[in-house]
Amino acid sequence: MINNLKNIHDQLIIADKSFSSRLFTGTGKFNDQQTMLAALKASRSELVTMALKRVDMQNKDDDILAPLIKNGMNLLPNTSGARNAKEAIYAAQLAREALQTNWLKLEIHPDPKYLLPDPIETLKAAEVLANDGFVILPYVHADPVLCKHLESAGCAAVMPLGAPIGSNKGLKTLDFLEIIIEQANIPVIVDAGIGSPSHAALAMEMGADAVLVNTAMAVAGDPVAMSEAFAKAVQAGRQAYLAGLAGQVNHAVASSPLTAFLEAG
Amino acid sequence: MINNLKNIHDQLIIADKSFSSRLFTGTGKFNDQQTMLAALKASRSELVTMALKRVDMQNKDDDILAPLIKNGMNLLPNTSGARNAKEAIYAAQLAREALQTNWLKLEIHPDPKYLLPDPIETLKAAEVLANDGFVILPYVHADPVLCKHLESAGCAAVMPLGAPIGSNKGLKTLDFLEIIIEQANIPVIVDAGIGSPSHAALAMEMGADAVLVNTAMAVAGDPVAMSEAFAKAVQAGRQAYLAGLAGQVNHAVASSPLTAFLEAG
Amino acid sequence: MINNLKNIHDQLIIADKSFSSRLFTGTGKFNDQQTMLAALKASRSELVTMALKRVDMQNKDDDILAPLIKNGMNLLPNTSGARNAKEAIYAAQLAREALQTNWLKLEIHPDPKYLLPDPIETLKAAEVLANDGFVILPYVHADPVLCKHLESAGCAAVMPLGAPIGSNKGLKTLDFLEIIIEQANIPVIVDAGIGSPSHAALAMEMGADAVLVNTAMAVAGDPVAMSEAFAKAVQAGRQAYLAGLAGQVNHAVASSPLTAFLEAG
Amino acid sequence: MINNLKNIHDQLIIADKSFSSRLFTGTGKFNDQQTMLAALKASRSELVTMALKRVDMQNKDDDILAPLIKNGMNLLPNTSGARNAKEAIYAAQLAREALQTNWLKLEIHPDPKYLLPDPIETLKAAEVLANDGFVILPYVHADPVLCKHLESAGCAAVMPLGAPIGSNKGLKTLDFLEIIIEQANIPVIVDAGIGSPSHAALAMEMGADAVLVNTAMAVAGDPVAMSEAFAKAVQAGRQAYLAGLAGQVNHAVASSPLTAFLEAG
Amino acid sequence: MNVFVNERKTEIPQGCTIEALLNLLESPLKGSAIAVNQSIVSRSQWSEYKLNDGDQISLFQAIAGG
Amino acid sequence: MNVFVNERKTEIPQGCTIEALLNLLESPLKGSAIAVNQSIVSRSQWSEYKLNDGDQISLFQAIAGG
Amino acid sequence: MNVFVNERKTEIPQGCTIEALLNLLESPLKGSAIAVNQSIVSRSQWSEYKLNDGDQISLFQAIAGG
Amino acid sequence: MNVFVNERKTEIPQGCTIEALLNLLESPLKGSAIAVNQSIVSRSQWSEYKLNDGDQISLFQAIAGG
Repeated sequence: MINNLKNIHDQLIIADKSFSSRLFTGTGKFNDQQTMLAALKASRSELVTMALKRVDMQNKDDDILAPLIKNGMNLLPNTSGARNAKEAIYAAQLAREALQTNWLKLEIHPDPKYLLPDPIETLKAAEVLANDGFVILPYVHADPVLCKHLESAGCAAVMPLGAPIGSNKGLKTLDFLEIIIEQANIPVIVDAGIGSPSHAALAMEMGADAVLVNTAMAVAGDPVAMSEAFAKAVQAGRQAYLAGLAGQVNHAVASSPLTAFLEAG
Repeated sequence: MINNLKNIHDQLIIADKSFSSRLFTGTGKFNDQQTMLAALKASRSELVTMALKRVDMQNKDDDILAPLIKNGMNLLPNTSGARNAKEAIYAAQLAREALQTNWLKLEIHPDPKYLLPDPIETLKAAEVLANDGFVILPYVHADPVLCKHLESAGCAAVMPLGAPIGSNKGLKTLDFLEIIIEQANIPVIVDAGIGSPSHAALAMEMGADAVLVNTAMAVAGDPVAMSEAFAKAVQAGRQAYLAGLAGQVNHAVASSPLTAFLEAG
Repeated sequence: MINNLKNIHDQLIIADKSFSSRLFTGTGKFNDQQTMLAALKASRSELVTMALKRVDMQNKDDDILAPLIKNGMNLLPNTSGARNAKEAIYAAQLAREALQTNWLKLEIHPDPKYLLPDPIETLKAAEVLANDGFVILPYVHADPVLCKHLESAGCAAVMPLGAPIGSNKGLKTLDFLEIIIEQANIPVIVDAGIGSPSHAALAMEMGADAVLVNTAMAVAGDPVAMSEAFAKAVQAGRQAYLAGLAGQVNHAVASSPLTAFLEAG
Repeated sequence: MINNLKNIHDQLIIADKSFSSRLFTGTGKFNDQQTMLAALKASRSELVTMALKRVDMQNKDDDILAPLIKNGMNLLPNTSGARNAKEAIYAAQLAREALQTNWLKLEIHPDPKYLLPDPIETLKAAEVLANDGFVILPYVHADPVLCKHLESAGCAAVMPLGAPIGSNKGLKTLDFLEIIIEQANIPVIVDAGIGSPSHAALAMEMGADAVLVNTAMAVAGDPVAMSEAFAKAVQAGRQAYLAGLAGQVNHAVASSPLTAFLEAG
Repeated sequence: MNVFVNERKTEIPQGCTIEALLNLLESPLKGSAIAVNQSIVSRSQWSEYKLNDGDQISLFQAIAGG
Repeated sequence: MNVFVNERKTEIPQGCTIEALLNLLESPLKGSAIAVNQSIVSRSQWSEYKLNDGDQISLFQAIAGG
Repeated sequence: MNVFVNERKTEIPQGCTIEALLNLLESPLKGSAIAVNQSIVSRSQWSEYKLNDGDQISLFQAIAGG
Repeated sequence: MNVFVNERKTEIPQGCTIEALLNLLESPLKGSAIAVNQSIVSRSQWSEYKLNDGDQISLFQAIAGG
């Protein structure tokens, strides 16, 4: 009972928005737009990130916004492709114009091989954009001290990585995510590296406020079913966190009483 | 579509029974019977294990069977407490009489500290009990060769451990569970050590046919909510397995196109 | 001082033999015999395992024994290739005749893909061979209960695996090796899976009495240097075990006093 | 042969200094100065870090420098206690005066609980101090992008952490240390978290140029023996790296030929 | 006459059956198993099986346990 | 007169506004952003903002991306 | 007369011993083991043990192997 | 006259140099660093640098620390 009530009201609040689903998603790498939409619907996600690109006048991409908005999803434009603060700020302003939202996934990765975020440029951009009224969710390395700086800079949440984007390696930064979660006064959203529902569940069990998953859904054999699976796993992990997990012990603890049978005979 | 159809028919068959839920549970360690029943209901489990004990004539335990049967759960008596084949066989025969079922969770653990199963005595007992018409689910170490022996002996499934009973340590035997799953021609049920929904999801993602969870539910802060969480996690893991997980890669793979903004300006 | 004294006398005793080196080796997979000999010398190993084979009358293998014996190494014939107790016993008796030693690495692996040991057949063979006067070192899965059975059967030591032979995966069975080491009254030699000196050091730090390494030396870019490296790592791990490692803590512990400088100014 | 030659010349060069030993150490946490000196000697370390403190006029600490210098160790003053760039710069200048060396272990950790380094303030201080002629070895989180910034700022090496200082947890940042090592053009010294010789060996096997160990030596049961053990492990790991480790495989690879005995009979 | 139920001396009437004993003990039949002098007596025989003086009766019951 | 839309020479009528240009290009207004000679022009000004000969126009659009 | 050494037909003189056979085959005694018709013949008997026509001889030798 | 060494009032003779002060305090020169009123005074100047009444002197020393 109590628990069900608890879950009914277990909303995630970021800035001015409230979310029932703690699974955030992306629009990248799907084979086609129809699959993408079906998968995002199946995920029940309420926040979806997308990129911005100069239009290629020869062959234009089809419009992805309309259907997303129609499905009541909130848009989270990102600055992917930006290699420094200056580019990211420019991208952010364009994104705000294009999508008419001040929400922003701030990502700055100078290195094309591992796409790891730049702590220095990210903080620099965050400080500028926060003053410019953006709701900033920065994608960062799992660096607890950096996360506190970003919190002070006025970010609405932090998005530390579990492993390099698209690697599906899971929570390689677990020991540091725990510290970030312990210290943060803003929501912590684990982003990048989550390759399977069990990874997502683990992040939620640790007390993460949400996870962002894209690649693992998009490249699955059946993206729609996989997105459903992620939705369930995120709920499971969150519910387990709220229900209070027991710790690990180093010896065995019988779950059956040990009764000797022959003597008993 | 296909996937939904697939899931509709995704029944687990063991011997003569068919299961919609791949989460098996136990009755141990709950604070009280009411909590136990509420939790088992929440878990949607269809197979529940219990022990057998000599009745203490002074103070008798209350009857747990009636409510379980009333809830349509199948009973899986276990031989916990048996320290060798002889004791296990005796316990099995008593259990069959008491519960009027030939299903049996065969467990033989001579060592009271870690409660690890005895491969020699377990196989010996399995051979005898199989000839005596039992449907045997043996609890064993994650030993692929032993599992093949038990399969040949006529066991209906194998229940390799993830970690010592009640340790909540998760899938410490992962590398060997993978081999067991690859080689088995009977269902593989991961038992013991599963301490959180993410552990259960991982086992299912690997292709386990089911998991058995007891301690982690019973000792949770809120056992009912935790059981629900496990139910969702097992579904998530199974669905992910069927949907086809992508592998891990060692570099990053962009989920957004990388477009340089300033040049773009 | 004390420590140096301790190390001087830190001999490993198995049956009638005493070893200064806790690194056991094998003769397999080297490119040529000269490299093998140089590597084994560099390893300072005092116990070397080898196989037995029917002679191919067309093209005979060159004699590997003479040089090993010349280098004062003790021979540990193994029963590799045996798929059950009967074959292993036959192989053991042939080996005793061929190498004139009653020492034996008992290995029985029916499965050619993972070469995992058979617990049932291994115990059966051990019981027979112990009565026949063999000094038995059985290669087994990291199964603590099985190891106790083998101890009772009269084995001189147990050789639990870290990971499948030749996989170089390290101590995947760590949690169970710890239990085996805690419970054993005979030496515990970690065999199979040790792929790098750090793996060997870890096994020794845990309290293993010795390790057996072959593949990682034989297939290294420079087998001689690699064997030297393993020798150092085994010494390092053993010395650390004797010197008493401190445990892990979950927070940081300053190794410098924290003095605030500006106030200090 | 080649290998021995290789090792003879395997010197680590940082700025103007060349090191035969790749084990750097610290002076903290030892029970007494005599033990510290004996341990540092046993470690064969050639670079030792120490802190700076305002003198307490009531009870002064004894002079630790003289004996270190007498033992021909190079001094690496650190800025521990500094919580921002300004404090660190001040501490660095004092250290240079006090120890008459421009070498500096730059560490800035605002958070007293986990002592994790501050990426922003560390880079800021590094830029200033590099222009002031310091040879800077910054202690940083295992953040590959930050390490490249520090390299560009003129640091002589980078010292990414394996785990929080004094936690003895080992290489929790392994996946990112690999990237740092792959991308760095300056030496990479793994610092903090190394709790046992096997951890140190692993770091060296991965291609780290050196490791810094303090706590694990100082708090060991026998610090002198433990320091010796670390020295051997670092050599082992380095030698293994140079000798070329083989990769991991997922199946077993027989190290003995598989010959069937009975047919053979 | 007397029998011993899980080591406890219990007086029962002559010709008492197992079923009668269980009723006497107010013990549920469901979920119970019985061994008399070490050997298990199948439920189907409980109504006929007559106990003898001095019989060692073991009474087992299903209980909570993982 | 001519402007350059993402480097591509495009002929437009005198006094053409950004909004007019987008219609000309059959480009959706929704999800688009415009910069003229590097500086972003807010959507609210598109209907008035008149383009000049030789203007460098950057046209951006939202696309799929994680 | 003929014997079979590891399946290979080999002509040997009457009354040939195992030791003589090994010399004949230029096979080292050290590191070798012999079974005649499945049963192992201990090294100590090699000098006396006379082979019979048609004997199946298995010759084993130590080889490299982990 | 009086100066303050790490907050502690200390009487010193007129025209006392840093070097003299350290001798006075029986403090080793090696491994020490000095700041007078926040600014660091390099070792080379210690023998000339004359202290003034009321100077705030900070004396630092190398100590054990990882």
